Amino acid sequence: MNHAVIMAGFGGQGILMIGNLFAIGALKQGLNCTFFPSYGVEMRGGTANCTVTISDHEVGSPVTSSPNGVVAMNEPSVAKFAPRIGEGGLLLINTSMAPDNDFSKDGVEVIRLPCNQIADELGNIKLASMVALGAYAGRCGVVELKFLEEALPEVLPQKLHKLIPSNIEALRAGAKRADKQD
Amino acid sequence: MNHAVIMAGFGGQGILMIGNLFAIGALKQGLNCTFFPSYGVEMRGGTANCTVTISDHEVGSPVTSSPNGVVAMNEPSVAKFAPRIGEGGLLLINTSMAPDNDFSKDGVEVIRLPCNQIADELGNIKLASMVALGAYAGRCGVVELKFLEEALPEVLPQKLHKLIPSNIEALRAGAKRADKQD
Amino acid sequence: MPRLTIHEDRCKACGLCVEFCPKDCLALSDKFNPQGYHPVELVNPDECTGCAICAKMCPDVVFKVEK
Amino acid sequence: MPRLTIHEDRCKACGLCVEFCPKDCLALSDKFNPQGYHPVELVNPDECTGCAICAKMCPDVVFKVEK
Amino acid sequence: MAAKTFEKGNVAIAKAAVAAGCKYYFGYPITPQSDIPEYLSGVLPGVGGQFVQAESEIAAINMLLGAGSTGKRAMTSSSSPGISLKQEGISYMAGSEIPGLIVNIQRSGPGLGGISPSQGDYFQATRGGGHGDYRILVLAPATVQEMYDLTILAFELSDKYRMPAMVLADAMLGMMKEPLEEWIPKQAEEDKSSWALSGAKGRERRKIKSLFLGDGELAEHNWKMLEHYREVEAKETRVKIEVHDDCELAVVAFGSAARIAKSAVDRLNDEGRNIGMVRPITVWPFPYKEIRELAEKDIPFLTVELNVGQMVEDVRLSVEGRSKVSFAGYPPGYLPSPDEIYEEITKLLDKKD
Amino acid sequence: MAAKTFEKGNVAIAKAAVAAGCKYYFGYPITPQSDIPEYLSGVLPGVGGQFVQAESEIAAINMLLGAGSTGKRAMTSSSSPGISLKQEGISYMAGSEIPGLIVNIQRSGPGLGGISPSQGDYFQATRGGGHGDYRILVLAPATVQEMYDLTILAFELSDKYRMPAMVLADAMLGMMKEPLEEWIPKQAEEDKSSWALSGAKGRERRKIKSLFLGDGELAEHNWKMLEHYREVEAKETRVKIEVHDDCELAVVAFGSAARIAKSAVDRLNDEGRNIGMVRPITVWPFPYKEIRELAEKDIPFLTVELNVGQMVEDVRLSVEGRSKVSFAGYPPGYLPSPDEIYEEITKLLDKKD
Amino acid sequence: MKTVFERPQSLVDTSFHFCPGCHHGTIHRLVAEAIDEYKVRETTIAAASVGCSVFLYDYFDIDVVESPHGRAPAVATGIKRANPDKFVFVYQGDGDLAAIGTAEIIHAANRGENITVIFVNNTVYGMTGGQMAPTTMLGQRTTTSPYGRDFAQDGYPIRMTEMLAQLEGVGYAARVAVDSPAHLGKARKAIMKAFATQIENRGMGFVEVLCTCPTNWGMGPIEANKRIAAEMIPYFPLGVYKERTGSDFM
Amino acid sequence: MKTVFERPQSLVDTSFHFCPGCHHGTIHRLVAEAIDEYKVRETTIAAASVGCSVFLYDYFDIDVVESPHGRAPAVATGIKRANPDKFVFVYQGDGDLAAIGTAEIIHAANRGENITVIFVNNTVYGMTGGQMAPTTMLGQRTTTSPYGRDFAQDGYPIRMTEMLAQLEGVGYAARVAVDSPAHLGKARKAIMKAFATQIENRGMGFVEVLCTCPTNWGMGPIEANKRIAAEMIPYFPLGVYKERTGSDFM
Ligand SMILES: Cc1ncc(C[n+]2csc(CCOP(=O)(O)OP(=O)(O)O)c2C)c(N)n1
Ligand SMILES: Cc1ncc(C[n+]2csc(CCOP(=O)(O)OP(=O)(O)O)c2C)c(N)n1
Ligand code: SF4
Ligand code: SF4
Ligand code: SF4
Ligand code: SF4
Ligand code: SF4
Ligand code: SF4
Ligand SMILES: [Mg+2]
Ligand SMILES: [Mg+2]
Repeated sequence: MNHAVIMAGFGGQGILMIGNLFAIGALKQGLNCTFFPSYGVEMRGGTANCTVTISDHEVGSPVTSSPNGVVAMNEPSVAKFAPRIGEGGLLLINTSMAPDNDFSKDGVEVIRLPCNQIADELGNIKLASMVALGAYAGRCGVVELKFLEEALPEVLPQKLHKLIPSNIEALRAGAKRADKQD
Repeated sequence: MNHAVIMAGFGGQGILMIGNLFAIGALKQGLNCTFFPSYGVEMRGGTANCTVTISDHEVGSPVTSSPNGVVAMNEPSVAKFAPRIGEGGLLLINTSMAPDNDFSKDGVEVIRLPCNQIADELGNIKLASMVALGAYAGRCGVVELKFLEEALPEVLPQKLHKLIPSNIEALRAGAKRADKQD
Repeated sequence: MPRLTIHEDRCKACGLCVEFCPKDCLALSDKFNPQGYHPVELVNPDECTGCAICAKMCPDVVFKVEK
Repeated sequence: MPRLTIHEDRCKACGLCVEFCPKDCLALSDKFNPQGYHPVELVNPDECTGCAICAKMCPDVVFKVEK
Repeated sequence: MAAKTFEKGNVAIAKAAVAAGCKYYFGYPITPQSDIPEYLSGVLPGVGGQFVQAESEIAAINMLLGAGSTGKRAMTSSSSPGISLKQEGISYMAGSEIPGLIVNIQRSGPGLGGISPSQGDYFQATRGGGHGDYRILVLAPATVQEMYDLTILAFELSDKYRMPAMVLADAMLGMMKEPLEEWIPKQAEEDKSSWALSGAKGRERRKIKSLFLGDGELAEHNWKMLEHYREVEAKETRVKIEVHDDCELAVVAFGSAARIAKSAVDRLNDEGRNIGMVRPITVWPFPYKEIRELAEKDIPFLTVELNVGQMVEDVRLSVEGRSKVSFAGYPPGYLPSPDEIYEEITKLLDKKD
Repeated sequence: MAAKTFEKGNVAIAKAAVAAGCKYYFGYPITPQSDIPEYLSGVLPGVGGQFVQAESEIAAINMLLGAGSTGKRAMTSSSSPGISLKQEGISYMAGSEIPGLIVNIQRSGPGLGGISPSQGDYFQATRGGGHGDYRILVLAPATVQEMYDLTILAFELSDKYRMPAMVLADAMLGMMKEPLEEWIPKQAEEDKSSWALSGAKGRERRKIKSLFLGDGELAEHNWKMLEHYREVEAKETRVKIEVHDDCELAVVAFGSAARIAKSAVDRLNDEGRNIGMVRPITVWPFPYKEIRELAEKDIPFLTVELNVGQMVEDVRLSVEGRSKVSFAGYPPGYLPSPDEIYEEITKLLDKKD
Repeated sequence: MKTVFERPQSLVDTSFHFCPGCHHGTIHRLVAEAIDEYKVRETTIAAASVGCSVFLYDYFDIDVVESPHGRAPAVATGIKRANPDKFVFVYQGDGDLAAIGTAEIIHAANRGENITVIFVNNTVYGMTGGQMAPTTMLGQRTTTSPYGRDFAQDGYPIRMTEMLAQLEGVGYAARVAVDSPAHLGKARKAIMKAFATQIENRGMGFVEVLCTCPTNWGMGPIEANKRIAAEMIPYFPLGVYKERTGSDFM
Repeated sequence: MKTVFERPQSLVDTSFHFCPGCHHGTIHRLVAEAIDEYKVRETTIAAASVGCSVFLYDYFDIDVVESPHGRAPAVATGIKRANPDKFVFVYQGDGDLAAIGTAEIIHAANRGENITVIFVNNTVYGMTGGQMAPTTMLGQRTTTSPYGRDFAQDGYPIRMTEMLAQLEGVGYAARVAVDSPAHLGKARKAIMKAFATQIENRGMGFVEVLCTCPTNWGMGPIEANKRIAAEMIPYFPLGVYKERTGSDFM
């Protein structure tokens, strides 16, 4: 098993955080894992992305030109990364930030979720990325939700630890909503 | 035939000039020739030397660790270069500047000539190096004196051309004195 | 009345124009532009004098001002 | 009387000591040293005050001065 | 044994330096290695060390030369264009026999190129991008753990042989996170009191230099260095060889290319083929002998590099016609997937079959 | 045809530059090449050119980059340590496809080394001392006449292929005097109006750069450059081969080493042996094919270099085991006599016999 | 109706990659206005530098060559010496000009190269993620001065305009800011003067522009903009440091 | 009998390779006297530079490391940062310090490196055969300014002491000469002060010494010595440009 997912969005949407969380969750589940952030000029203009690669073998390349999945938190991320998804892949589109996007590709499953709205409903719009991650993780099944929850204390800075419960809630809400989609 | 000679002395003794003259004389005689001056740090502290290599073939290395001859215009030059002379070689020592030198080496012929004194007798102490060259050239026979004389206008700067006759005189005086030595 | 043309897609919502408009004519809108920012809009067109301070302060050359 | 020690072998005949000696005690000799220079010599020992100006001006640390 | 943390490759290098007792860092920012100075600027002051942000890469390598001449463990790090600027200094350090660590987190070239991963500086690192006959130790990690382990080894070898050492990684290894297990080397630091500058107290003064103007002196110095290099080649060559009997083809790759290639090789072996893998860990000294021995068994090679063909020359120099050497190159701005390398190998096997 | 003059190698290069229409010189003093800037500082102002003494070698190579980007023939020159400092700039010029001449009058290394002749920068010149995958044209003269001829050729090839060119000589060739016949190239200068910067008048603006950040853009650029290099290899490799039937051994040497070796070879042939001589005139592109063809005739080789072994790798890469390759190296600070090389060859022949 | 303000012609109609509120955009626009004003678009060759302004060639409708980090003044020297009839400018950040490129700017200035230099001082290495620059303020925290810049360790922030103004080869030297309409006006004027200096062959025209880097200062754009007047100008005083009239040249 | 003058102890008893009348010898002696005076021979590590003074390690009885051309201030920074208890000095020529090494000296000064710098300005590249330096006087003919240095082409000679004295990191800066007994006395004092500056941890101590190069000036030693007062001092005024007392540090 080798699963590579690109997570992408505007800076400030918590992209690198959910990437890290997914990675450490995978480790907790006993899998091998690498995390590769975007860096340098790529980050100017306020976008961010990262690649998380999970494997039950040693991980080869931590970057990929044809990911198994993409978590696209905004319109430009769909445009940039979705076409690269390989056969049998999974795409999550945050429709709150890409309302009119109608991307589709043969062999690629698309989850459309208004993550900001769901987060807002949960009382904190900043949880949108957690909703997205929950949805993605729930649907693709590579990392179990419970390991993501377990990993939260390592990823969130100390001062945000009081928000762990609401983050768990967001992960679960995402997973549930994604599940209901089809 | 391949003949390499090192000419050495204090700066200001005209070493590079007689080296050049010997080289261009050789060319005029139809031989191949290279001239290699000392340069850089070697020249600090007021010493100068050059290597002239003459051949009837293409010239290989323009520098040598075992010259066929050495023209040593002062004491340090004898010390530095004379021991390197190969079998059958020729050494000219300017005894005016190395009065007590008693260098000798098997298979090396040594001419001892008070060049400054001879030049002084000719009326211009600056001609000492010409005396030395005349002596060396005359004795080793690789380049005929007449070609050296022919080459003088090319080597002396224009403003010294009026001194060509006295330079010729010095070359000849050197050759003559060297001839008389044995 | 001066005419202000706002190239919304270029706006990065830095707020400098809003801050420096002497007539408080500008504000950031609620919508998103394709770059993901809330672009500026002219909320007080009647007050606008066409002084072009907004245009000069804008790092992203979002405005054209005519009068 | 001051004592001037001249390390002749080190002298390069630049003449600075000669030039600056306030008492004109020094001159370049006719002989050669091993470096090929005419080393300086004390020609006027009686005039020498041991002021050490020669020593200080000499770039080659040729002198030792005692008094 | 410490628990594993999830760490960036660059940070692993920085942590390893601290673990190795390196107290002095001199460097100039450049992507994708800036995590190293950033981490050390926070940590070194607390351990009585010094973090100096130099005005340029040239200044940095010369600060390293200065600190190294006093026997102190010290380092610099940069990325490709910055490493080019250090070449004169590296040549001086090599010529003056001054130890010190230089980290190159390679990015794309030539010129400004880009900031994506690359192995385009292999020649520069192993052949001497600077002037004159010299070599430096070059270690090529392939995992975040090796970024740590080989950094410590580089310090140790550098001190032991009094020559500069380089950790040659790239943007992929520098920027990625993987689990890391930290450890502290037990071995005491090499005693440098016999040569390091410390003030000429109670002993003859010392000169550390590379200028030799006496007759034949420099030639002798160069021969001495060469002999030294031969010793290092004999003792310190490191390579990971996974080649079994009747191997059909061996892939040779180092660093990040080796990671990607390994996935392809594993897949082929899972499918029942017998593909070997040779990963030089030291690229200078290069495992010429080891590869030659495989070539003598008539094993063909495929060299995989993130460039248009550099290490493949060393493979060909090892093999010298004994078996076939093929090459698959991926210049920067594009990273091959294991699948592409899988295809490449399959093509070769098909041709053979 | 002009009469021959007795000229220094360095001056021959400077005169050739003027003859080739090079009007712009940028450089920094260093022994043993300072005759070049000294000569040109006197001459260029008189031909409407510019002589700029840069504050450093780095500034000089970048001035060359600037002038070259506008399509003007221009040059810089230096010697080993100074050439190391130019490596970043050379990598940029190569990556940006900017022509220009770089002269390296090699001296002894590594480090400050010395000012005597050396061939220690062969790797640096031919493998790219800078970062990334690139090559530059490298011409290796062996006589003062060739210092002149190959300088002109270097300008022409540099313009033609839009890549930097280097004349790789050394202190021996630079400081010695030999007869020189000057000539003026007839060929018109390459038309550069299709790419050079001249102000965006009546056309699209132009960008000369080496930064390529688009997906796969840089990889494509690197492949394009590689293709270009393959073309140069096919068309511009130059080598002087003097090998006769039943040749017992061929000596391979370039530049000054070739001169010294040639005397030894001549002597042996005079004595009735059959020794061949192979002198690469371009060392990049290297005459791999030509040497391989000789190797296929089972001719053994002796590579002679003024270093501890650099070009010999290219010889071995040409031969790839087809015949035996031996090496005689003479690091700087000491120049071998033809006699020593004679002995070396004789030893090899004896072993063979 | 009259156009009071519009995009300068020599500024390509595309969006900048700069972060929100970054003054680089403003400074680009002012330079483009000067190109338009002096009608030099078709004779200009610029030497781009390495920093957040590296994509200069995408924004100006002119010929551009890319320089290695810090070396733009040398590249520009090469261009100008070989093409004295062209208009040549460089645009450099503070890391580029005041750190790695120190020797190149000082000697281009000292030789009196007839080029125009736009020096953008934002007290950090913007492009590489906010490391300390030679111009970083005392106490300022950056990614490589995590405890704040400390004099004893890192020295004081360097004032390049003052240093360069001393050199005879510099015809015009000024420090300006673009943080307020008033400062903007002066900045515009200074850039125009630096252009005129080259056109009139009076040596190097040099303008230092104090610039925000909201991203690496960890501030919002408005707060960053305020920092210019609050912290930077007191240490880096604005003004014209040198203006040579024709006659005192040489 | 009392010794009024003798060879300083830390100066090795051997002859210099310098040309006749070259001031390098005098300056070496003054530095050796300072080493003796402050009793730092056994704690000194010097960074030699490349120029006619490259053989410094043969003349001083101290530990020395050789630096690449121009980089001695960086090498010294590395030494001093790793060994704050050692006394560290550099000795650089004008080509070394004011041309290729411009960035290194300016930034070592700006960081306030606690080292001592002896800067020997002889208006030429001595070692390489007399090429033009940034300090070459207007009109001076050198091997690379055969028609004399011309402002329009090469700029004015650069004044390093003035430039460096401005930087906060410099504790002491002076320009001296050794062409007369009176100047010599002041030169000696300045070098002593530059030593003291380091010992008292007050930042960089910098002394520029105007120096002859009879060989490359094409002059006899006496004539060369006279040129210092006649031509150099008027353009390079002698004096103490900066002397920081303990209290105004920081
Ligand atoms: C030789 C070299 N060293 C380092 C770098 C990395 N680098 C790119 S931009 C930059 C500094 C940018 O800072 P500045 O010049 O202040 O420009 P800003 O981005 O702040 O506008 C650095 C260090 C490089 N490209 N080349
Ligand atoms: C990188 C490099 N460039 C050039 C040189 C050649 N070089 C040696 S010394 C020197 C300049 C010497 O001049 P200066 O520093 O003024 O010292 P001086 O000899 O006049 O005392 C130069 C250019 C070198 N050794 N290394
Ligand atoms: S033109 Fe002036 S008044 Fe109108 S919006 Fe802009 S700043 Fe405000
Ligand atoms: S200044 Fe420009 S970018 Fe900023 S908010 Fe106003 S229009 Fe938008
Ligand atoms: S000590 Fe004074 S008086 Fe005596 S020789 Fe020297 S300078 Fe003249
Ligand atoms: S100053 Fe010194 S070197 Fe010069 S002449 Fe006098 S003793 Fe000799
Ligand atoms: S990083 Fe700073 S300087 Fe660069 S674009 Fe962003 S705000 Fe501007
Ligand atoms: S060349 Fe000049 S600086 Fe060098 S030793 Fe001779 S006189 Fe002194
Ligand atoms: Mg900046
Ligand atoms: Mg000098």
